[in-house]
Amino acid sequence: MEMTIPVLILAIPLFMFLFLGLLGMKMSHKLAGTLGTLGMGTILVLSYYTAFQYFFSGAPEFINAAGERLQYLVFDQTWLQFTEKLVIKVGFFLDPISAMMLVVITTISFMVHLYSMGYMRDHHGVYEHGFQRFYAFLSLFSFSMLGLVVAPNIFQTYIFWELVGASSYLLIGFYYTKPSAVSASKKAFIVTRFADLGFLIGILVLSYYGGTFNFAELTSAPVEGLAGVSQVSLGTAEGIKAMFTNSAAPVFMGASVLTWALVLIFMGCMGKSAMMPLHIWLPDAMEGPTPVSALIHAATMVVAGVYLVARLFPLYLMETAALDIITVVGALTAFYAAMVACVQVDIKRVLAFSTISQIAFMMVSLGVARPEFHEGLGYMASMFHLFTHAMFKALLFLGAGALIHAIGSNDYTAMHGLRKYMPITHWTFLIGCLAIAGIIPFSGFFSKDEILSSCLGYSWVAYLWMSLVAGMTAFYMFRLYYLIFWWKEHETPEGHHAPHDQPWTMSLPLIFLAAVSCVAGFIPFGELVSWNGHPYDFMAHFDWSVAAVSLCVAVAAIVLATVMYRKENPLPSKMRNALPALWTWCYHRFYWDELYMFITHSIIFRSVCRPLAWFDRHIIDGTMDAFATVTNKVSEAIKPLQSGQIQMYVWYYLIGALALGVVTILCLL
Amino acid sequence: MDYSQFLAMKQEIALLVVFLLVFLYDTFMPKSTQKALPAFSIILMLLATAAGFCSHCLGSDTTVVAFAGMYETSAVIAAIKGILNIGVVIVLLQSIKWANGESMLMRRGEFYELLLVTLFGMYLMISARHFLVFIIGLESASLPLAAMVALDKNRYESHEAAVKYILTAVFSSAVFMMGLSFVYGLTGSLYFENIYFALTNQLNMLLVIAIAFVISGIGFKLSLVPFHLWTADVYQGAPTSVTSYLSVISKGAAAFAFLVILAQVFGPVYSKVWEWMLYALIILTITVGNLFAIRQRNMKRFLAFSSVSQAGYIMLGVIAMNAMGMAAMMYYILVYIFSNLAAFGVIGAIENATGKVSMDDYRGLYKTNPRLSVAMMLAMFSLAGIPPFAGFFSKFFIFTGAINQGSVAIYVLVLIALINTIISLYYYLLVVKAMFISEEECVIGWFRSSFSERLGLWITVGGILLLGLVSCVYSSLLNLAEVSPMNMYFMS
Amino acid sequence: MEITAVYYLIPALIMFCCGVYGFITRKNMIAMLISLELMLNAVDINFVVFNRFLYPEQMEGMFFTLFAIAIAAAETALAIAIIINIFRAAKNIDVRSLNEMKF
Amino acid sequence: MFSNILIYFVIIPLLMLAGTGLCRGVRGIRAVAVTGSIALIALSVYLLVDYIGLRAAGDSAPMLYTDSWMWFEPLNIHLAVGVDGISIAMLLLSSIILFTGSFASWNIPQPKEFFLWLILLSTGVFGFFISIDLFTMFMFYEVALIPMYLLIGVWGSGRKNYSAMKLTLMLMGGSAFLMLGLIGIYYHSAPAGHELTWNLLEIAAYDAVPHGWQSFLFPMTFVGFGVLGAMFPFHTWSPDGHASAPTAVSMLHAGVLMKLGGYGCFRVAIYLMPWAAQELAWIFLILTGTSVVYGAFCACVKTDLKYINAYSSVSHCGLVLFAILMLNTTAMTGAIMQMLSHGLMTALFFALIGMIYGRTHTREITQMGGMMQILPYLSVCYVIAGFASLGLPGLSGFVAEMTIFVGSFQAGMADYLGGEGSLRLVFTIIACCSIVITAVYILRVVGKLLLGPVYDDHHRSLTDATWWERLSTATLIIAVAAIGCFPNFFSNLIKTTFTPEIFTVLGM
Repeated sequence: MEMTIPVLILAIPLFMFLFLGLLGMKMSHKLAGTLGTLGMGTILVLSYYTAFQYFFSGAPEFINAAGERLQYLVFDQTWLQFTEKLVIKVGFFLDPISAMMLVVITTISFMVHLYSMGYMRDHHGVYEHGFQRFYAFLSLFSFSMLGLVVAPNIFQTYIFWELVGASSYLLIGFYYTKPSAVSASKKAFIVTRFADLGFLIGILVLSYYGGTFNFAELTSAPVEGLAGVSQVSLGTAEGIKAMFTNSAAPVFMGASVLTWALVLIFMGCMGKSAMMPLHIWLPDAMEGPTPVSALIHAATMVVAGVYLVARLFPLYLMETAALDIITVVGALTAFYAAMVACVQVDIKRVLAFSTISQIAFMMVSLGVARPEFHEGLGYMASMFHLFTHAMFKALLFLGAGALIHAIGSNDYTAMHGLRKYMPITHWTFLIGCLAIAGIIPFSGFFSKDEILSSCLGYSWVAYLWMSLVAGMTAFYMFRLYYLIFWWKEHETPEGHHAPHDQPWTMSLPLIFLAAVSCVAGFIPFGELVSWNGHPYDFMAHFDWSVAAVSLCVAVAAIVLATVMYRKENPLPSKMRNALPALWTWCYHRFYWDELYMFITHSIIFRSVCRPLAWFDRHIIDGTMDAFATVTNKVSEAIKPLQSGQIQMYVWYYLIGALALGVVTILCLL
Repeated sequence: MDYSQFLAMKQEIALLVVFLLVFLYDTFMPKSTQKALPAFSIILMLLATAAGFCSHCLGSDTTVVAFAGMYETSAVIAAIKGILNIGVVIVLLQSIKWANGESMLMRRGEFYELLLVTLFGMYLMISARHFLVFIIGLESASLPLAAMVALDKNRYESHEAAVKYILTAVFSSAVFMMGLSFVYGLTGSLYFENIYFALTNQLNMLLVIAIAFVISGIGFKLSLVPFHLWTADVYQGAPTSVTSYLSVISKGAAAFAFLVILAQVFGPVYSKVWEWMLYALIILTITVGNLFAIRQRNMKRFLAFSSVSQAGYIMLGVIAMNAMGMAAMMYYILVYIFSNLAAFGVIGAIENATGKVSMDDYRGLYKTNPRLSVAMMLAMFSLAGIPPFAGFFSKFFIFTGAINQGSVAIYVLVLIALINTIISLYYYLLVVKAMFISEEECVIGWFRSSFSERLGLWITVGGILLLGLVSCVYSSLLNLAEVSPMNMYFMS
Repeated sequence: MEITAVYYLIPALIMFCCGVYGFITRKNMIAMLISLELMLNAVDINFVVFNRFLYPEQMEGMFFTLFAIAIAAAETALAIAIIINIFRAAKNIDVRSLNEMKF
Repeated sequence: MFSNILIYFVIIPLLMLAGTGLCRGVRGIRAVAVTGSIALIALSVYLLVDYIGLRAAGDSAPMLYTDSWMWFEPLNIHLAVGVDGISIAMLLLSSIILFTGSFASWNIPQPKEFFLWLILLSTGVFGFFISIDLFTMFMFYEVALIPMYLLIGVWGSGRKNYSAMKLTLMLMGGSAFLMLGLIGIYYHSAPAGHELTWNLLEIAAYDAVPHGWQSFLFPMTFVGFGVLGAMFPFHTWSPDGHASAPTAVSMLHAGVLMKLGGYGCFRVAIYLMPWAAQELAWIFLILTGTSVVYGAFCACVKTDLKYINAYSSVSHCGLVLFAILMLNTTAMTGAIMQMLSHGLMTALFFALIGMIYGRTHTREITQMGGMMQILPYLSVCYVIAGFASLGLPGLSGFVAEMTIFVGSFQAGMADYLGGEGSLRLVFTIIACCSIVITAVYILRVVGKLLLGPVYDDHHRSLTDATWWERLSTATLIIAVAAIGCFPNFFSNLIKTTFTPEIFTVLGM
């Protein structure tokens, strides 16, 4: 494959970032926005082309005679050499999941670029302050995210991992004059930074034992005769595991070092993908502009954790303990987030928790995937869900953005009954809700069902648990839907225009994404993506009984939501009064933020930093100052020696001379 | 008697000639020409110094022992005398304005005559190889100084300083001579050489006491702690020119004489007796000198304590007991002469112009008298041992020389000395701070110092800048030291 | 009873100590000078005695003593002169009043 | 003598000194400073290119351009010069920072005196980096230290007298230990029968310092240089000193002078006494590892911008010394890269703080806010500096830190698996934690100072950066980004130092 297009895919957004960042203020808003969107459009085309080439060209570097998809290193360039073996190379790695991610990222990103042209201006058409900056940051984000998914080695992943974190920071804090946005961006960065610490240590451990950063050398075996081409291979992963077990210290604190490494890397994923207990940044991240939430905090960046686990999946298979941890963390997070989502008032928060919950689905799906069950269906399901979720969640967020744009508030209490005023938004939002609820034939149905099937293969507890969560998902989404669009008639506050649908730049992405959500379920995903590149017809693994059950659960949940929220009625408050404690805990998100506040503020800040700073100023510095003070004190104390009296001088003289002699004599004796 | 022996005393004789000419000029020339006396004596001293250097260059200052071994001269000794001569020339140059001032009208000549006599005494101290000659040198180096200290008749402090000086000096020489009498009793001779050989297999309590007394006697001249207590008062009370003379020339001569006596007389008991005494004295001297210097506000008193602590550093060259140490010590003395005289030059210039000697009066001096301040700053930096000024090199070499001795104890000693440099840096910086950083209005207005003062400062500042960077000074001193007859005594 | 060196040395030592004591305790500067003379004379005696009893073959001690006496005389003369100056300036010769300069 | 290119690194500053001394007006002085520093940058770039060419041509001597002129013959003291990749990196850094520092002090009062001292300081710095003779090295080292006193004392702010004195005394205190260490090394520099020498290369080649002496001299020299490298617990001069220093001085001091510490620790302590470096590393590992997190924690609660940055320097410079002690190529390369990176970004920080302070007359972050709206240029620069500091990829901090972590981890694991204790490993992990704490304090400042609503309405009338300020900061940002984007160039440059000879010397 030619190098030009992959290079352009990375270079264009970087260039757009620098160009818009440095010169954006000199150009008009419209020009900057158009340029940014056009740039993104180009990347979109290039990425689609690349993905198409990868999946369908049938070139020998992409697919072998047995129809197995291969991994292809398009290029790599040494960026920083640590040692002989440990080299960071910047490169472009094509395999099923990176090709899929290219599509996802560029699609959503382009939609968001387009959408923002309409969103980032007020009703009079005046662009927001910093519009150019917004596009520059979007380009930076796209660059980082693309770099992340095509990384051929784990260190490049880490590099771009940090960069997406930074662009997320910049975008969450886009409204930097708002203190809440500032603190939300800070929180997001620091929480993910903390997680990245684990990731970094994990990389260090893995690379020390494994002796390489390259994914191809960690999880795949090279294909004979084709440079840069490799195929996922459990043998290689076993070889890596052997390097761990053969070392002098294969076990650390009761777990194998490989498990430690993988869990530490997963810690990084937990941070980025907002798994409990590192999820707290994501709801706050909704302070950013809504397109940003759609792009970064729903569709792309937050699934980076899932993506990374998928990338290292053969290694995780070596240590099922690590996979179990992933399953448990995912399952707990999914349930927790669904609970919380049921009571939130802010529509973006509901969507945020729903995102957390859905990403947890993907994590669980990876955690339960085993090659021996349905050919690793969980892996494919996870990726499939990643794909469909990206589409419908972006749709939901963009829809929410349209609502917020129209109403000027995030709160559903300010909305109600908007279905007549904003039909396009209404219908697309409904499609999104149906997709996420898992109603046939929308895309979510297929992907979620496969996740549940693979859970069933793992254990029936996991299956039941996740089915419950799936039901809750349908419930809270429709609660949201009804509260926004139904409940009661909309009341426009005095002096405001009645809400209306958005300009085409905003509608087009909604419609497009809604369309995708309708049909994406029929993509033969198993043919394209599987853990070892071996294609299979996933419908063959489709468990209709599972599907029927989950469909029933979803429908029941929707019915319940309809009953409770379609029309204004006292049922919700009755429910709330029936379980006040549960409601309060859910409403306050189980007090995770307060707990973190307590740990960071009271413990780290007040009990570590402050005392340390005090210690530094008073003890360490005090000691240094004490040298000076003591010297001065001594100087003052021996002042009487120089009394000005000759006789005293002579007396000291004599004592000195005698002492000199006497002490020497004593020493000699 | 072989009168040709006197030829060995070329430098002493030259000095005597200078003395006589100055004396004759002072006595017999008409009053109108008296103002030229300072210039006259400076020219004569310059000639004497130049003659010394010429004889060095002609290679005629080989080692000569004259007067039945009572007197010795060698290239090193000629060099140290030359160094002292240079110092004296600068002192004289800086004192012209003061000497030609109102108060000195009647006593101008006395200053020069007394000064030359003390210098002669110092020559004898350095060259003596017999204690009688030494004591004559010592006394003629110290007694006239008392008169010089008292020269400023109108200031009470001057008298008080003189009394303090003469009484303590006589006391110390009594103790010194007591020690000598013990040595004489133990060894039966006052020749250095004889005592040296007599001591090679002798060690008793009396000897230790005797050595302690002898050290205290010379320590007094060098102002080693605890024999230093006169220093500050006398430096403060004496006229500034006398103080500067006292602080550099007298100290330099005593330091060298000390080395001679310790090496050539008490060498055999070095490691047993006086090495440890010197350790104690050095530590005490440097530390106490520094501690006192911190609090001083009077510039002269401040420099007195600074010179006390500098004496401790000079002693590091003695304790090394090797050629490197000796060379480093001589180099240190030379650099110290230049640095300290630069400081005294500034103090003298300011005192002559305004009568102010307090550090508080120096605040903001840079704004009114930038050149003087820069000269003072360079002097302070040099004294503190900051590169690229000469003081850095002299400190570095004296430490290098000391460590050449090789024992672990010397490392500890040098470490203590080095830590003390921090304290000394502190108080030297206080002066710099007062002049440069203080934002107050300066009480000393702008003034133009006299030509001689400026010339003196230029010379000293030039020395501070060049003595270190130009390596031949130290190198030639070390070369001299390595071939000096003293090496024989270092070997032990 | 034979008179040995010790019989001279002990009084000399006592004399020296008296001198020191006197120097340290007297207020009057002239008295201090006298004490100094005592100390110097004690030294002289030591030299003479050592020479006479221990090393009679040479005269070094004797000559040293002669010079020491001369030096002592010079010191006294100089000291007296300065003390007179002080007296003129301060109208007393109490050594303890000489503490203008201290610390 | 003048045929050696290196000597011009001292001659140009000396000419600048003379030029500044002769100039009458402020314009002339600026012209001298700018011309001189551009000449220095040009010289170091030329040297860099030439050096790489020579290395590429296969010259594998430990140092290139070596030359030696006898100075004090009896003591065998030479004016010996020579450079390797590390020194060249440092020379480049110094000249860039001198250049930007000159712009940062465009409107300083008493410009003549200021630039005289500043240039004297840089003379010391350049001399230090080109010297390979312990004596001249030490001399230049002290030459670089003492101008700080007056620069802070006269042009500083706040408790300047106290800080200037404290800084000078502590640094000179360090150099007191250093002097003893150097003299000690000299006396054990050569095996019996050879002439004692001050020349680094010769001493390293002899490797004759007895082990017993190494265990005494190594701490002496390491602490001596470590004080300047802000090693815990000898770092306390740094916050006060930086807080009081004028902008350019903070830049030069944190940017270059503190590097003398790390450079010296490597060049003298470890290079000459490899045995002790192995044996005694644990003491200093604990101290420097502590510095890393300690400085970061302290920075989290400070409210004075310069204090925050000073503590951050403690943390970052701690990482330099920490990595040097790992005694493996990767970590050491990382250490030098961190020196470069920290030098540039901290200079940028101090420049920005100075510019903000010059406008608002406060450095308290509680007294400011919303600067992004008022001073967008400076604020964006500050954010970039902050990102560099917290290790964002693409800027210099990241590559340096990652090299250090990878290298340290290798060393730590080698120790751990080799059964030699897990100290290195534990402290590596602890040091890694600093990336989180750094993020905390950097974002805290960014949040309070730059973002949010405007705190003080008086600040609204402030004007953004002038052209010289823009030039100064932009130069630094470009340099920071250059290292961050093309790290392998610098890494390879530094690695050229680790020729096979040095490995045998270090016993690695």
